Amino acid sequence: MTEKNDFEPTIVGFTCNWCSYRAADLAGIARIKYPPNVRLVRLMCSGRLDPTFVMKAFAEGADAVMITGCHPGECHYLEQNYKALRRYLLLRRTLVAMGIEAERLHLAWASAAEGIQLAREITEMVERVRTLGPLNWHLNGSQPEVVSEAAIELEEVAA
Amino acid sequence: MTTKSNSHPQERIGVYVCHCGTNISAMVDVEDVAQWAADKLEHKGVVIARDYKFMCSSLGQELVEKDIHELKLTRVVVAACSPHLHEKTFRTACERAGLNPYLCELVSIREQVSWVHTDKVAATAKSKAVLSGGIERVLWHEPLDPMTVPIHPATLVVGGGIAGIQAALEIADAGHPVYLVERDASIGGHMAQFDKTFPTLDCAACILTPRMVEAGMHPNITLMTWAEVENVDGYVGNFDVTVRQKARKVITDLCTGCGICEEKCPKKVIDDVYEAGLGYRKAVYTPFPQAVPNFPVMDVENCIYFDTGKCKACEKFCPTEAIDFTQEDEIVEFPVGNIILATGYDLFDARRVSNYGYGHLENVFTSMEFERMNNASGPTDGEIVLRDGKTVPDSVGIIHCVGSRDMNYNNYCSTICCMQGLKFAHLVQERTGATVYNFYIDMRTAYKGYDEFYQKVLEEGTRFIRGKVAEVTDVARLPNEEGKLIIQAEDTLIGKQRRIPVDMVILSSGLEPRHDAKEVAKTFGISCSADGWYIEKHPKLDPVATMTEGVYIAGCVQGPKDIPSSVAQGAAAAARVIGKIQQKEMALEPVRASVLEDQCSGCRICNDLCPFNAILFHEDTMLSEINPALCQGCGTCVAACPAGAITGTGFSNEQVLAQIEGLLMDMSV
Amino acid sequence: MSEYIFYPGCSLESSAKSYHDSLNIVCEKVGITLNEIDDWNCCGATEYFGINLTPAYALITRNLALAAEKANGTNTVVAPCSACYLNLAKADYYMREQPKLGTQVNLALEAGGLSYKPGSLEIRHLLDVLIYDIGLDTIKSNVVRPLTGLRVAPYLGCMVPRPDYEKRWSDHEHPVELDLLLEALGAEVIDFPLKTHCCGGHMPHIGPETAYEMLHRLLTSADEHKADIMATVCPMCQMNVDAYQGETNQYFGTNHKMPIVFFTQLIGLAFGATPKELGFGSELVSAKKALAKIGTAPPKTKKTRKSKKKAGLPMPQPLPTGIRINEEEVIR
Amino acid sequence: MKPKFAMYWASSCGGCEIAVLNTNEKILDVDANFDVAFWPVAMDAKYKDVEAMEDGSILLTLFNGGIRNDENEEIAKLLRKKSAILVAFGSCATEGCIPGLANLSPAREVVETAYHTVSTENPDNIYPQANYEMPEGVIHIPTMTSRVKTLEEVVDVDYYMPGCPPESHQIAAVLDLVIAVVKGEAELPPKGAVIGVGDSTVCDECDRKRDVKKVSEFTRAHLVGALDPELCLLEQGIPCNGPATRSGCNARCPEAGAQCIGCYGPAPGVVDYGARLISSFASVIDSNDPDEIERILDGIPDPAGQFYRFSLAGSLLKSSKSARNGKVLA
Amino acid sequence: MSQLTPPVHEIEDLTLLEEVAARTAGVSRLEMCIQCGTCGGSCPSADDMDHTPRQLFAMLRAGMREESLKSNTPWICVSCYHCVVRCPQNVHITDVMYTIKGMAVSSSMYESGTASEFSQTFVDMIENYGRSFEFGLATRHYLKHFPLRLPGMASMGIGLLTKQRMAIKPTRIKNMKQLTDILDRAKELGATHE
Repeated sequence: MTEKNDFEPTIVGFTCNWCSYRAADLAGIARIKYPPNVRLVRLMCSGRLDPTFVMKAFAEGADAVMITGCHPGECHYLEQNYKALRRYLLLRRTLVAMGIEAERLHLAWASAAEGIQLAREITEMVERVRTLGPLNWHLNGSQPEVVSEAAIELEEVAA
Repeated sequence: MTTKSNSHPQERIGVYVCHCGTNISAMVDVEDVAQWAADKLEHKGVVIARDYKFMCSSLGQELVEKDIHELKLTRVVVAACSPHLHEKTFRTACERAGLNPYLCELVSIREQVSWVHTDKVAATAKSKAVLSGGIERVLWHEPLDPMTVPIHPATLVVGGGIAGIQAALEIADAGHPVYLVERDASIGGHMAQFDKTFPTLDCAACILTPRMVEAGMHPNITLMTWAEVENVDGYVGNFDVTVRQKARKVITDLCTGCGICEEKCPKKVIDDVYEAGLGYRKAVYTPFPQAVPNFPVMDVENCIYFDTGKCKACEKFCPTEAIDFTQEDEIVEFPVGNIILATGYDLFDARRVSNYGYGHLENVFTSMEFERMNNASGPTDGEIVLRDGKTVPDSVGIIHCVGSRDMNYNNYCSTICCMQGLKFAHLVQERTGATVYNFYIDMRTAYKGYDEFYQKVLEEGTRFIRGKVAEVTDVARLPNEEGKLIIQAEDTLIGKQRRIPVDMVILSSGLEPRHDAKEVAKTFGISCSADGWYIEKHPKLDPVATMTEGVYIAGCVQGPKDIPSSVAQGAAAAARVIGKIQQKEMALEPVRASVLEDQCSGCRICNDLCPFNAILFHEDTMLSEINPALCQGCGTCVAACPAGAITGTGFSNEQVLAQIEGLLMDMSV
Repeated sequence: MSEYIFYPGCSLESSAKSYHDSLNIVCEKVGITLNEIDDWNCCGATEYFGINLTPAYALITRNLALAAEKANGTNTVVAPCSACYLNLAKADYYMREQPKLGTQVNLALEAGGLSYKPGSLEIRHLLDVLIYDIGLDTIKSNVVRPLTGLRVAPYLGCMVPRPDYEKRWSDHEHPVELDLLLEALGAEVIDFPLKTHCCGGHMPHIGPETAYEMLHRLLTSADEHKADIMATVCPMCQMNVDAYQGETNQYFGTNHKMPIVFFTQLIGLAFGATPKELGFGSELVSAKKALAKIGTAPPKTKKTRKSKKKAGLPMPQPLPTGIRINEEEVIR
Repeated sequence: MKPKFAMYWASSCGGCEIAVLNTNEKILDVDANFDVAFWPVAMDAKYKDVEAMEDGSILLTLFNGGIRNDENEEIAKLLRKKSAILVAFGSCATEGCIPGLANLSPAREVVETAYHTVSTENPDNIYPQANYEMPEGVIHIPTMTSRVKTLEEVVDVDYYMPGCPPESHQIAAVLDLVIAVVKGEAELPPKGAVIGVGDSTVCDECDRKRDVKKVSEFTRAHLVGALDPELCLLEQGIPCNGPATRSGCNARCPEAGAQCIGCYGPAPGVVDYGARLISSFASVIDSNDPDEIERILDGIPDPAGQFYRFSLAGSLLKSSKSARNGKVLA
Repeated sequence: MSQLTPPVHEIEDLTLLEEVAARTAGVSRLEMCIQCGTCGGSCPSADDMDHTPRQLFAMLRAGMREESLKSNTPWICVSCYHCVVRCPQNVHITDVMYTIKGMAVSSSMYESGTASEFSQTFVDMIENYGRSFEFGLATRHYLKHFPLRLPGMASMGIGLLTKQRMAIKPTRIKNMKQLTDILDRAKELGATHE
């Protein structure tokens, strides 16, 4: 537990060039503070969000991924954020099926004016992930590790 | 499997970390970041990494240009403020030094790092991460050339209210052709229905009519009333507009506007549009005397001939044989370079507030009904009377904020209702001497001359009760309430419930987006807010442009506003358009999607995803193709293509995947 | 044959017995089967909330839990008493709106080996079911004794049309459902402006004067509109208007003699049941005189201020009621 | 002297071997042009014989099967050393295939399932022992790796040939090519190429009619009364993986009225096969309402299986979280 | 940045306004009140209240604990929900009234006992029988508070009795124990939550 709480998660955030990225800028201009755990990638639209990006982020060691876009009905490209929504819902189901906690993938709407809201979303996200603990996909399973009965017993002890 | 091969030739990257005075350096160890990039990312191709006080200064820019020349840089990464501020600056710098501007990448370590974090170590680490992301990304950048498109000199103005008229006149006076399309039979819009305008109380018709006539006669303005825009294709500079010219059943070339048809027409109909339901018109009619153009239109639903096959009175009496019962709608098509939407607002339907009794209690009127009643050319010739058409009221209650500032109806403040309510108070006083009560939540009289008007109305002895009216009822409790309308509200300044008996109630109703605002927005490819008001490009700095290049908005379509602001916006939109026209051509960001032909299997998954209809499918070759001019570069199809057959310049898979790798680079190494 | 879970509520066992008897007759006629929740308890009326929040909601939700258990086929709970209807609906709604409350209530229910998942039941009032499930046509087709000549004031009181969490009613202030129903019976329905105003609620027991004032308003308006009788959907309204009319008269020196009965009693009457089996006679202000008027006058088309068209300026068309019965808009 | 040919069967079902035999008389060309050095299924051979060979002395090795135990890995490395051309042959070797789905559960669970479930007759709870004392000496049996890996994860691969199994006509074509190369009549494709495939996706070879796609329900073929024999399956709500699956199979399944399940892997340049399907299927869902969308998605009860049936081991994530236990092992 | 610090949930740390919000079923939205007076204007019993609902909310905001808990306003509220459906800010007014009653009772601030004791008597009935018991309620309540009204009401009472509209014996639900257990647990939980 304690070991979990001083853990600093790394989160990749995908932002829309027209709303959430500007919201992030606005948060900066207003000097609103939030934890430094989120690293933002700018896309033209949340509709550009390719699930591959999310998989990639997890595979490369992100503890969580945040997708942000314009509010429904306010997409700069009219309705593409709905496509993002659809993909997010299916992607989340798939990740859950692969044992990744649903909370590690989060969709948040933030208009260009909502710097405070975005900052709050980020802060809350970081806290949620902190309690979930690290994912460390990039470390595990990459190097061959032998599972012998010994290992099995070890795991049983651990479990 | 076939994976991304790191096959780009060894690039030569220049990295520049900005102090931004102390804006960045106070929270980020910029020297360390630059040093780290030079040491740790050399293998990526970083040949020089500098930190500098003000990268955006001319000296900073020269630094970049010098390095491009001397160190033969092929890529540039600047870690500074948000790309929305200085991306252009550094792209131009690269261009000056002969490097394709799109080979430069900006990473934000100010808005998204130094200004929002409090721990210098963490902030520095994050700066390194985003920088490494930028470096990985820039390796995959490609030289791009912005595409330029010609701008057609003609402009489409939709909506003939005061905002639209203003915009049309400004552009026409500048010598450019304008198509002014109006859905109703005449231009003039809501302003034409008013009698007096606040705060100066000058007569609406007197100031509006000349502008209407001017617009009607202007050589550069093609006026299309009784017409609706059906479809818009194309893109900024080159829109193709399809307009439906509804059948007037009147041949305008022959019609002299003498009005005999209207006079002779036996069918009387309640006029819900111009007279706000308070007056009547004929089945063939010109909406109002000063209508522009002055040709009547025929209301087929109510025409006796179309109903029974008999009558034709209008035709019989028309001296110029201008009546044509066989006339059909016409489809008109023309190209324009820019579009201004000034489609205005709908009045809030006060019947929805059932506790105010409109539509149920006779002597409750809406603001528009009162405007008409008060108008000399209106149904009562300007007499302020009760529904019975004769009794002059002794006491009148005016209710503010009807349908506005109310989660049950509309959340927003309609901005004009307070002044409207005050105007009504003044007019009632002036014309009837009746006792007037104004019920308000907050008195909002900002802008020039408005609060002075409030003072004036206070002086005149109008009774102001601060409280949102709870209900209007005719159920009397006390003798003095018998036969009256009772307005029940809390007088919040004394904290007691009061019941005020009056003869007449006027509801100062708010404004709503047009009922079809959302569909219209779709036709023109722009976005509306959740309420349905159209969204401007920037709420402060770009209030009349929209996110869609070449489409502008003016007047109430952008949000409730009064006449002065509508006119101002009309003129502002016109100025923007004139500017565009004079550029003759404009450059478009080369952020575009394209289909790799041999990889496209014609599955058609992408076909329906583009709101700009940029994706077309060739049945013959079974391939999908993207029209680069229509493509706005959102990248949705790129992400959707199951075969990975669509690529997006500027935001390619390789660029983003590489950036992610960079962002998550293991710093300990 | 449509089945519903039934929550009668305390008053239908005693003070509003006539409501219970008459609704049984009506439901049978129109093919409604009511499965009473067994061992249901009081909903707490308007009193328990003011004493202790969590128990108040636990009290209500026990009924929902029991109902959910026995729900086979249907998940609709019908409550004829408006206070019960509101409380059940409110508990279900707030447990959704405020999950914290939901967990607390379920923790409490645990102690009794029960649990309830908010939103799993649909809570509706009898009038709602009669109008929107059974429909006016079925009602009309069962009428054997049209109530022609009887001027009825439709009176809903507060808690059916408000706060209306699930937006089931045509309007919060002037809903038309009851009017339409009574018209279908051939009665002459007055456009009763106070149809959703308060009967005084618990005030007779707390501040009688306040209650008398409200009753006075109702009675005066009903008299002004020449109503023969008031028809209500709420036991408390019936009790207050009926039982405290005397005191109100005393207090204001008036002489109202306005009988008030349950809408189901009038339906039953139109359906041909005898006044006795419908529980007529149990009201304190006798409905005899009113009932005597049935059949006396030919059916009149209802006069409302809306249709009152004098010379002068045209009146705006009233909004469509917005109520849809088997897919078509019913305008009134 | 004829060039040497080898084929090896690691963690897979053997279908690939059958597919090679299915090339019918073409198999004679193999014999005619090659000297079969090592092909356990076809002829007896010992690892030590291979070890004895000169490095790179085998011209062509078709390696089928994924890497599930240390033996698979050892032989993969051995054959890499001895072969000039190493082909990851079939879905297992290229992306893990069905055995790769074991990566959804921890290795331990896999063992448990095999040795300790109702379907297993194992009264004395006997589990495989890595080393076992026998009078003749200690017996070693291969030990499982933590998860299934693709061939390219353990050795450098020259060419990839997907398919479960690869279509025989494609195998024939590849054999012809190699023979032609041997005869000096043709050039080898660039290293890393995917061979025996088309360069687009299954839809390219599918004759079904197609229109713009709007899916308001995902269902299963056997739940639909009668499928339109002409119309695109996806448009009929059948989650057909064709749009994302590499062409080369002549769209056998969709043509026969069964949805493509993706055995030919992703199209060229695609990083993650499943991600492409997730993105494209979700994109054409005909609703903007979260609840409605969720309802529609219920039509895909097993997303991991739907999108990664063949490619899990080769995907970006490679396995489920539990299969890597979230633990960092030194 | 205050707006970034997550709201605290321990009741004792909260101001009066927040306490009311926390004790109200559903979301009170009290903080959203714009003091427009729709509630006071709609209230059928406003004349008998010593503060209009609007004023009461202002007092809660001002943290005037004693004054607001002593106010008779919530006790005069007849739960007609007119204010609730008309409130432009969708404040859950009626439920806030219940909350204030509850707080007044638990802090025994509200003096004039009639209303609170009526509720209490009613609740006692329920806690004994699981059903309300009008006869017992009426007799007990009226004997205590309106003895003088009784003669006047006799005829009505007798009427109700003779017309069998009032049972002299209470009905008790079968599984009274279950209900009691539930209510007791609820009270414990309630206590922690207050």
